[in-house]
Amino acid sequence: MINKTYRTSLEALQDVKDGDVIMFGGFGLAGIPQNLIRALYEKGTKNLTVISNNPGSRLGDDEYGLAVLFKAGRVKKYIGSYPTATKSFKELYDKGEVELELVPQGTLAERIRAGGAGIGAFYVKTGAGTLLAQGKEIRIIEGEQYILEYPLGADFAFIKSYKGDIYGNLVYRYTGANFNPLMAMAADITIAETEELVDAGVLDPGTVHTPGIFVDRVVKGERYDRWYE
Amino acid sequence: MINKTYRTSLEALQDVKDGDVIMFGGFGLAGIPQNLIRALYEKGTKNLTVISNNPGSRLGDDEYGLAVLFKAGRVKKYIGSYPTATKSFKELYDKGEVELELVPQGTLAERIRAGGAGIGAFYVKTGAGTLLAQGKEIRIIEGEQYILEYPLGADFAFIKSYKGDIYGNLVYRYTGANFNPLMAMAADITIAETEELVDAGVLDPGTVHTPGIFVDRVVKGERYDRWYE
Amino acid sequence: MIAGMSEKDMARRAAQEIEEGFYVNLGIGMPTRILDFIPEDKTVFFHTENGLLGMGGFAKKGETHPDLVDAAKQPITCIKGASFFPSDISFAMMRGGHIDLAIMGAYQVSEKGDLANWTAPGMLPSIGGAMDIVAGVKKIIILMTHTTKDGKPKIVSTLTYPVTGFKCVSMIITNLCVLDVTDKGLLLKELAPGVSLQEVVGTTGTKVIVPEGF
Amino acid sequence: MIAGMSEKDMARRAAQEIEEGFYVNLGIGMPTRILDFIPEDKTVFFHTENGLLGMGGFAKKGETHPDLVDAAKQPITCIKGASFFPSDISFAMMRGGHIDLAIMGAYQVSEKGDLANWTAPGMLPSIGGAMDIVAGVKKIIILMTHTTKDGKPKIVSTLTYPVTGFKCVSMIITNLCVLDVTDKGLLLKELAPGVSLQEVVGTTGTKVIVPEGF
Repeated sequence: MINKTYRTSLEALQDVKDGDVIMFGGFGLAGIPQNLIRALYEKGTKNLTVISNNPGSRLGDDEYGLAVLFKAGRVKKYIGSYPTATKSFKELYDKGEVELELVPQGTLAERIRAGGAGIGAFYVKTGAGTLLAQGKEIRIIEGEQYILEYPLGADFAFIKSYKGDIYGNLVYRYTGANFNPLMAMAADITIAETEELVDAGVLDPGTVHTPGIFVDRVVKGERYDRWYE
Repeated sequence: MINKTYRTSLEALQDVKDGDVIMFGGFGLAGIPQNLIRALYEKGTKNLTVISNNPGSRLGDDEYGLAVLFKAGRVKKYIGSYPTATKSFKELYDKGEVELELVPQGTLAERIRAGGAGIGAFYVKTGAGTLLAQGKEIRIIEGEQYILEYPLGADFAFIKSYKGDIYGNLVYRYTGANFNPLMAMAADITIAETEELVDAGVLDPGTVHTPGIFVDRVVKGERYDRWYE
Repeated sequence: MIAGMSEKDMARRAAQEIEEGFYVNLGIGMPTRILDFIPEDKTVFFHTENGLLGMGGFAKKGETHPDLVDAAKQPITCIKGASFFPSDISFAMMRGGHIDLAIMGAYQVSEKGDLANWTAPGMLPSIGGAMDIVAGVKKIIILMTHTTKDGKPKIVSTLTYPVTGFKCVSMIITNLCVLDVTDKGLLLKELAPGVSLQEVVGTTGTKVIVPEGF
Repeated sequence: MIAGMSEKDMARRAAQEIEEGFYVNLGIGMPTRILDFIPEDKTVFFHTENGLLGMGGFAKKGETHPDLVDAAKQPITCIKGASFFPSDISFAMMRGGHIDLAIMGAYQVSEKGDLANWTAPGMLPSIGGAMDIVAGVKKIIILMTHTTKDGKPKIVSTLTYPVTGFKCVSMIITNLCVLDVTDKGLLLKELAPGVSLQEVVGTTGTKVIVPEGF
């Protein structure tokens, strides 16, 4: 009897350690693993490398999602596409307290997919000739300039689904998928929090977005904040 | 009012011409565009380059699917992973009447996806050091040998779905997806035949497998053969 | 400072470039106002790079969902015939040449159609999807004020801001005019109501080709 | 020719290598017989490269569907908790190192674990997913007869058939014995009932390391 579920978010991530590389699904606040983020904050893990489209989100004067980890000084390096999403990141960056690897959003998605799919490296036109191509290998393919991009991997991926079953099969909702299914493939250990947890056989096999093979642990999220009225 | 539907398979492919490169979805007989294949046979188009996992399928003494095009001498080149699926291909090949580019199945899928996703080229370990790597560029990445693979494109992709709407959104069934969603992305013109044709808004946006942007024409398949008892 | 078109008028003008059945990506900010000027009977599929084709308008209070947002993280709705997908597929649509049109803002555009719209010297850089868009979308239209707030030209001979993409812009719509980017340079296509040719030429940092009739 | 284990016994022996919760790809032919020897209470996810995790058994007459087949194009069923996906994701599972175990046939295996199982000199070549499997699956077990039909060794010092992959095989199960592929060479692990050490050594085309106790 296989059952990948954990009782609490904190138990699900008990073996995360200082210095780990962690991918976090989500775009803005859509599809972020908010319970795993809270649990990781409680646990106090530090010196993290965070891979995520944005380092948290700002709504009005408040910051949500990953911002809590940055503000608490737990992150030494951030890899993503949209660091200006929060003021807290900018403050740390200006003080030289966090390292930044800026990656175009589509290249970020593709590098993560490559990490999960056994692609050794790939060429894209995105960014060719710009500041973001500095130090990258160039190749001319059919008369156009491409740059070489390498895969991204991680010790853990923290992802979020709408529905999940005990085998780790996941279904996302609306724009909640975004980077989640890619990160599920790319990390050594993938932990999925899910709004609804169901038994094997409840999800229609044809509508599963992330097959359970890519998911090591599943936990029913303790609390789901809604940020919009 | 956008409506991508055509009245018949023959009308949907009226502008295919001799010498075109055509991708055909399907694995074995699952998910093959059987009505488009029949219509293309009727139309008489020749000198085709066919990209498909297998050049038709053999069940008992009979051959189905793409075999009809090969037998009629319409194909000058075949790119795929499993040419031994039919006797008719072997006969043509032995007589030197068809050219073969043999591609490992996973590399075939990835090259087609690359063609649709704007990836200029990519590295995989698959086939490194074997006969299928002959003439291919080698790169050592983290101590392991990879070979460089280029994208595949086509003039047309002929694909098959279970359900499709008038905008070209498609849903596949069981193992009927296989190469279909990838080919939809990779060809200049994608024609989808579908078992059931529905109006816009009938399909749940969260269960659409191929977004309509990748599909230019949709036709309700005239006849669906079932090959198994 | 010369007024020319309002933001609303600029959005209305840009909306005219959107054809029936187009797949369109709208940048954050002013371009999202274009949504208000698409006629009800015109089918257009708006793409948001976070994973939706068929964005509707913004969601009303009480009808928002935290998992349904646009690229600017605003709560939105979706139309009949929409579809959701993960980020790799969303960017395959852009980089792979499937999106018909993107309409974005800019810091600078050069006479060759080079674009600078992702960062400025001294800023914390963010890139989002801007470079992916210019790497593959079939047509790029820039919607921006003709000059900076302090009256400096944003349309220039050579970019001084960091480049997003080279030779990627097809058309520029500003409060003063509409310009086509051609092999020969920037071609004046329309003047905004009440704006003179001299005003356009005087506030453009490079040569403008003026056809007969202006 | 020495009989040793029947095909059924070989499949039963191979089934023992499959652990609870494993994601497993079975090659066409003899390996599919392993399905018959997985206990009801053991959860195993069988992968078919045409896009299914959680293959059940073969479909009965009247319960087949043309869109539900395995990699050998046979009509099949699926288990509770199965999932379907396109070919790129299916091969990402293999090449990306997510499948725990693949059990395949072979023409030849070398003492280093090099594998030849895709084509033979003079044959029309077909490759299917064989090279993708050996490029990424965590563990490869070969299930085959110890010798060719005319008694020639299939386990050799160096392959003479075209290579599928290098140093990729971990274990060989034949009708005569079970061998582990180690850094030092092929290590005898088990003899089939009624088979002598001399029979194994005499029909193997390279050195077999025989631990004490045999």
